[in-house]
Amino acid sequence: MTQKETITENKQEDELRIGAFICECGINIAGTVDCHAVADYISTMPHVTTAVVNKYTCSDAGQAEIKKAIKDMNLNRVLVASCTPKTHEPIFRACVEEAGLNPYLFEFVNIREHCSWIHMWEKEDATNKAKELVRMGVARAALLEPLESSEVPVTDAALVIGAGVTGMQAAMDIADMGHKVYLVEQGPSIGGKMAQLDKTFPTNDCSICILGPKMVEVARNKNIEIMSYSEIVDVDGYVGNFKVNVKHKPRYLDIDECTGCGLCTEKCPVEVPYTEFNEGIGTRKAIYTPFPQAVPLRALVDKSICIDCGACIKACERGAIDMDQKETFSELDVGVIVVTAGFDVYNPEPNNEFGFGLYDNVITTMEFERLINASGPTMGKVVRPSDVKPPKRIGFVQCVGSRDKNSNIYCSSFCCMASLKNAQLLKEKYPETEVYIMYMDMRTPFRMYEEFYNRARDMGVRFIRGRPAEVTENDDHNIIARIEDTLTNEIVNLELDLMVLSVGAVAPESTETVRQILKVSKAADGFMMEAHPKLKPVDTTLDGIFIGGMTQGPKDIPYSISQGSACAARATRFLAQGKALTEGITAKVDDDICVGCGVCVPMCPFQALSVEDNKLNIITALCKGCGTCMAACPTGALQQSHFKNEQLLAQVKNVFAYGEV
Amino acid sequence: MANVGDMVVGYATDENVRSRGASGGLVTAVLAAALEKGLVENVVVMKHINEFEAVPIITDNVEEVLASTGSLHSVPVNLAKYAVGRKVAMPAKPCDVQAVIEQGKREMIDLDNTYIVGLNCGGSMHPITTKKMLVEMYDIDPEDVIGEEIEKGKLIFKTKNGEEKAIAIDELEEAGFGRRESCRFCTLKIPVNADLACGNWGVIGDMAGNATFCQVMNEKGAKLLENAIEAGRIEVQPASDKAIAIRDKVNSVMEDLGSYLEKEIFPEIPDEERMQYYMDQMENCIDCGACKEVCPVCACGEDSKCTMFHSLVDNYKMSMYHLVRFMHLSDSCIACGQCSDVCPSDIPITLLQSRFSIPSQRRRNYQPGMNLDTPPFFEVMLK
Amino acid sequence: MKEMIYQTVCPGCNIGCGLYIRENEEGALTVDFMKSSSANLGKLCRFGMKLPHHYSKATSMVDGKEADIDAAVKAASDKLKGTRNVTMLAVGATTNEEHLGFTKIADALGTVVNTGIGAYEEIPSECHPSISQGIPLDDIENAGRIALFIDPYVQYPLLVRRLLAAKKNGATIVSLTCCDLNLADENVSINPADYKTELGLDSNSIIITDVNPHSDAEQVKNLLNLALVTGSKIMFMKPFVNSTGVHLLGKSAGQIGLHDIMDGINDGSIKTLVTLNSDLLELMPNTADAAETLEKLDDLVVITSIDGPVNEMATIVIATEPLYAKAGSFMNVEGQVLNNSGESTVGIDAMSTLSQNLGGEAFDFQAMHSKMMESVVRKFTAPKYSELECKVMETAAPAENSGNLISVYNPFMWCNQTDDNDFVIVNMNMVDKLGLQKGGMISLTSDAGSVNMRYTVRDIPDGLILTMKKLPVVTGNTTEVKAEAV
Amino acid sequence: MMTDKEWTPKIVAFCCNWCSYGGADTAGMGRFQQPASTRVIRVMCSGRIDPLHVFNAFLEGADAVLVTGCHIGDCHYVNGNEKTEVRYQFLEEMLQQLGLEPDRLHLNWISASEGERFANFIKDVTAKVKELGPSPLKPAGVK
Repeated sequence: MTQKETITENKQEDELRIGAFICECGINIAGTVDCHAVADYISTMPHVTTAVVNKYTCSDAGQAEIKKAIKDMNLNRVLVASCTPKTHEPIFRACVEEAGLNPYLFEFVNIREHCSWIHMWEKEDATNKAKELVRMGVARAALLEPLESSEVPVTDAALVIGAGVTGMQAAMDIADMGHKVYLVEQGPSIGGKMAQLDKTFPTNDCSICILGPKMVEVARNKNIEIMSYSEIVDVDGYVGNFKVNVKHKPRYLDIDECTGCGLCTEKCPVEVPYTEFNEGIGTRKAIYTPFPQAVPLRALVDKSICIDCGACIKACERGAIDMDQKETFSELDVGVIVVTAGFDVYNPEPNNEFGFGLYDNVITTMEFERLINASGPTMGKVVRPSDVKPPKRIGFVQCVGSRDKNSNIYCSSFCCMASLKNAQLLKEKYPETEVYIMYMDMRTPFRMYEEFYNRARDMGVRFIRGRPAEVTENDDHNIIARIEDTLTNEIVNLELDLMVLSVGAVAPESTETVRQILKVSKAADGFMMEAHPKLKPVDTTLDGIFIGGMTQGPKDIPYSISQGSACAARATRFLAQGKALTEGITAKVDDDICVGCGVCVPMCPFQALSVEDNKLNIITALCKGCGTCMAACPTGALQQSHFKNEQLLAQVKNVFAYGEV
Repeated sequence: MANVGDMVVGYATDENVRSRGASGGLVTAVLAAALEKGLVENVVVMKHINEFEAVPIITDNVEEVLASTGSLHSVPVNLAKYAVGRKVAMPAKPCDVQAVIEQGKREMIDLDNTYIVGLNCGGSMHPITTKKMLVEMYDIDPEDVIGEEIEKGKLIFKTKNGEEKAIAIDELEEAGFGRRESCRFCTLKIPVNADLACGNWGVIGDMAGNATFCQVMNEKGAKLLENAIEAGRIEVQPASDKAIAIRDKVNSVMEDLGSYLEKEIFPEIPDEERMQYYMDQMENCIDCGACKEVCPVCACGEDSKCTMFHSLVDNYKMSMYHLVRFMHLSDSCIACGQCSDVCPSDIPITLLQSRFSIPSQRRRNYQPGMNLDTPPFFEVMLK
Repeated sequence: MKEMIYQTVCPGCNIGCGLYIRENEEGALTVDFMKSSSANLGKLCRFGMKLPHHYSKATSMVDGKEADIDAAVKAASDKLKGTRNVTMLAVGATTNEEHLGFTKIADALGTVVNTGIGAYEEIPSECHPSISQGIPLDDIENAGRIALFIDPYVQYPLLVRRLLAAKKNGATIVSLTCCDLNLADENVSINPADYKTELGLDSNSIIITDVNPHSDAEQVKNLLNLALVTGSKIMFMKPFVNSTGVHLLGKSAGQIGLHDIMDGINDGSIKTLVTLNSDLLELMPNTADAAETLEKLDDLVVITSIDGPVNEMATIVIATEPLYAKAGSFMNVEGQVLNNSGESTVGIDAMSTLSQNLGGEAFDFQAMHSKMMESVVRKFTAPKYSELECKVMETAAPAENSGNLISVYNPFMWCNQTDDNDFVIVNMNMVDKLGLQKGGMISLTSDAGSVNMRYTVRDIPDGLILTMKKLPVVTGNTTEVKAEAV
Repeated sequence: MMTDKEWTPKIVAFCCNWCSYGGADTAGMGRFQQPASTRVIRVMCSGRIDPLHVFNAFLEGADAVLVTGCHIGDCHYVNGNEKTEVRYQFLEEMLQQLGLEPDRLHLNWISASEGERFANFIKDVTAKVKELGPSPLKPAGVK
């Protein structure tokens, strides 16, 4: 007869035994709340095995009492009513864990900050409230479930996207710590924007002279594999286990055979302005090496202009050229990803800001850098575009594309210093030149920067506080800038031979693709978003993905390099440990209830959810346990462990009772 | 060649289908052709049981499609749920289409592979109300009815002995009969959200009663129509400007009436009386769950948030189940009236739900079930 | 397999709600609405909506081992052949046709089919038709005054809308149930002796009550008398889908009720029991007691479509097709004959074989159906209230409520089907008195044992506890229990 | 028994772990005195707060319910609070249509440093709800 058994109430397989520890916190709590009354009240609740009052529950003695009670009374849930979980939850979780209890079977009730300290003059009310708070806690404790944080193995390799100075730094640091690095660069050479610059502030070192050796060092590092002229196509997976698909664009020559000797370039009959590196000043051939210090120093063919004459093929002694080369792909397995994808300079042309695009003698900082650069197209001779004559009056306009509601609201941070540097270089090279800087505010924080500013003043650079309201050109192609000097309230009509727009930084379209592939979030300014502006400046909300340098927002070289190193340090934590811990409090789905409607999927900011075959798939390693998806789930199949609906509703229900407490 | 935007008038080529089906049997023929030519694996049709009862069946049999019933105004079933998980072609009232699209948003129906032949709808009636109405208003034995039709605001019944009797719908509704409440305030009369929008509005001259007006709403519609023409199942000709104008006219009259009735059906309730109003309306709920089961836009299974946290043991002043449902459906309720139909306590759930969902939807300029571009929950994109 | 769609009737009570059962390719069942069904307009109650859970498929068994249906019929024939004193029970949970078939077996065994409602025995047979068949459901909506002796919300939920409609049409509803009813205009508690004077009933009134295997005959008589003296109409609801059919089809003479059957088994006068879709473990208030009693039988032959608990105790189980798939008809409380669209005759054919093996008639579905049409439909062509034909009866006072725990019978309870009814109902005074904790448990102890239950608070008379679920502490319609906080 | 004492409403406050719960802590550390009306329920992110929880709080007897989280832009889970805001709008519209007084439901962003703001918020709501009296949804007998 089975019938007889089934009618007797089924016994709970594991009887709940809750131990409640009420902390007096000296008089912090006990001065207001009658802790013994709370303990007495709560001991009448179902499943409460013991309810005791401690002077200081968090003290060694208090913790020892908890541990002893767990062992002696076989407690399987522990509740502490004391201060705030924000500071003390880790302590008590560790305490119960030491006594052999799963740390998630611990429940914390705040009767100090949330009770005794805020109802100091209403002792009766405070005591009643404390009773209720503990009652809510007991109800929740009864429904707690043990949880495990899980570990995932980490592939011992890193991917660094973008080989500018930040990416190079990150790659070298990771490599020097003994880990494999794939350094992927979309251009034909590593080096980034810094390779284009002439000198660097505030020391006026030659940019390529300090960068060049670093580039060679990167190339020589055995742990770094450079993938130049390559792009990220797809990234799948999660911390420790990313699968990356990299596209290698064809250079139309065998990179192992090419020596970068330049014979092919000499023979090539096609010549076009060199926009990629020289900002359109000077020319390059259809087959060319990016620049003399390029790493790798290899040629590449610009198929879009090549006329297939075959001159280069004949010229190449090593037979390296292969006009039928196709793009290839690599599949990389990496544990962490560092994104240092850089920036673009602001383009004032679409709106012809300050006459840019209308008048030849209005140029950008980047063009100026190439003009004044000794290895640039003019061999460092500053000439103006209209007549290739040396300009005698040069003006710099600050904040072009920065701090402007019509373009970008943010400050690009490096442009003040860049113009100061360029002004100084002019004054050094051509002391007779009149140099003006037209500005809103000069921003010169950090070591030696303000001094650098003062030096420029001392050298005779003239500062006008104001930006041109109107820019015109006269018959000599001189630029007439009409400015109100807001310090003197005078309207000045400044005649310049050359005007340099100090353009700011913007997030480039090419990094937007990378951002979307990685699903890193974007800040309002268009740059990639860090996990926390102060505490996690190079982390992203996605575990195992880090951002550094200009990718995260405008900054100068020292700051960028620091971030490169910071990324390396943050990323290497995972590589060095060989494992990543995932959050214990995560989303769980009940497959029997889930219908696969997909409403939750777009809720997750961490891309942890997807629907496959009408069922929800959760990548636990990506889940941060915020719980937003559960609130959206119409079926209730999705639950957040440790904050399950039942657990939260148990608290809600126990706010209320029949009769007084 | 059929193109998106085409408006044609057509009928089935098969004599039998033409005479059996309503308005020239075009819809039946299009569905049959879709099945025949392998455009779909199954067709959802209403299997005729009697004048007041038909049951939705899913069939791969062309004969069954051809034998299916035409439009029955007194069989108010929503077909969306029957299309879940299958590749079907189906006839659909505007609210059927809305529900199908809402199910599509919830990944329950693969809309790329579901072909929807929309039917104009001026409203439907509850079969039992209709029977009662026949006895009380028409003096006709329900058993004698062999057909019905709505024309020029009148509801016409045909009997076995060839008689016809017409009464104005206004008059019927005044007497408490006529269309279901949710149909009265509905303003989606032409299924512009379907692949094809078919109906007899705009069929004029000697074609009247023997052909169907059909508008191609999208590529799938074009495919459906073309397929039926190629299969030799239908013949079509372009609709005349006059026909198009008449169709628009009928539609706008119906829409206006719906908007007018909405004001009548939803009188303002003062703030301080509303809570009591809702409590009174829901106090007879017996927790059967039929309103959820029948709901054509709800994609949940038997266990869902509305049921899991609702318990008979609670003695709440309002039902947790209904509150969660009101909330969950406030973006997606299409006011099809199914829940009111099946409520064993005659709670006008559709009306209650609409008091929440209509303002919410209007405020966001959103109508559920119109296209896939708008999300299932406002939660995500409609910010 | 293609999806099958069956037009059928809900087995939850004798309102006879029409519905569709859809059986998909994998055999999973869903309920669909049949809006043209006049008894319910396609609407269903909680039980109706949960029918897929109710339809568990039975397996034929012989002596505890699985067998095919032919073997089971053969075994049953062997067991029953020549056996004297066979008692047969069919409460009305299957079709008219199967019931008639079962009656043929009874004929062959020289006995009658008991329908289990003991109250019938004590009431003059001329009253039986009026107890069996109620009034047309539409008529409820036009009554002037309605006296309710049942809780429609819990017991017969599809009456709720009828009562609400009546109210809308101006009726006054008086509830004499133990729970305050939302829809009642008056919730009263009146001594049966004062019904006549206090209730204000007349010929435009309807008394709605129910009769079931546990009903107190005196109360039935009282209410019949009340109807007779006031001219009010009376409607007896019943818990089984074909209660009306079996009472109109069967012979009332010589019938005994469920309790008599159990007594008979206990005192050894009944040794062999044959049941048709009637599970005594589910039907009796205390399952454990019932099981103990049934153990005493020599032979228990169960013919059923449901995989009920009694099947495990049976000597032989003859498993028939599920109710919705059967060819056959039912008669609902208003006397409407409702047909299944199913065409299966497995059950009838099995019974025919059994009857034949026992020396009785062979028959087929068509024969039984025609017989049903002749004997029933001819008399009751359309639902119509038949006036009471009996005289006012002598009555004793109905048995006093002997206990404080009251079972509110409902479809889930009759089928012992799980529902969200795992709690008892008390009032606020009891909560205060016992010091019950919100969300906590109440402990109930009777002679039959002890149980801890969740509870909810409603407006009910002081001291009472209601249960809508079968509890192991229950011994009858009411049980004296000791209640305490846990 | 507190029969002759002034009635104090019961308010259920859902607080996110990172900001508003911290705000409540800070209120305590600053000893910003408040009426003993509020019971805080901690969730990791305001995005976890389901309308279901709010309904349940009202049906159980809450005189007011507070939904609180980090300021927009400060969410520790990128944008959980933005989703809270959208859900809240629906919830607010619904409860208003239901006839519940608007003062019984509040959404507020409170950072972990805004202790005084938290305390003032509790004071304000408590005062408003005191004027309204017990919630019409409060079940009989519930304290």
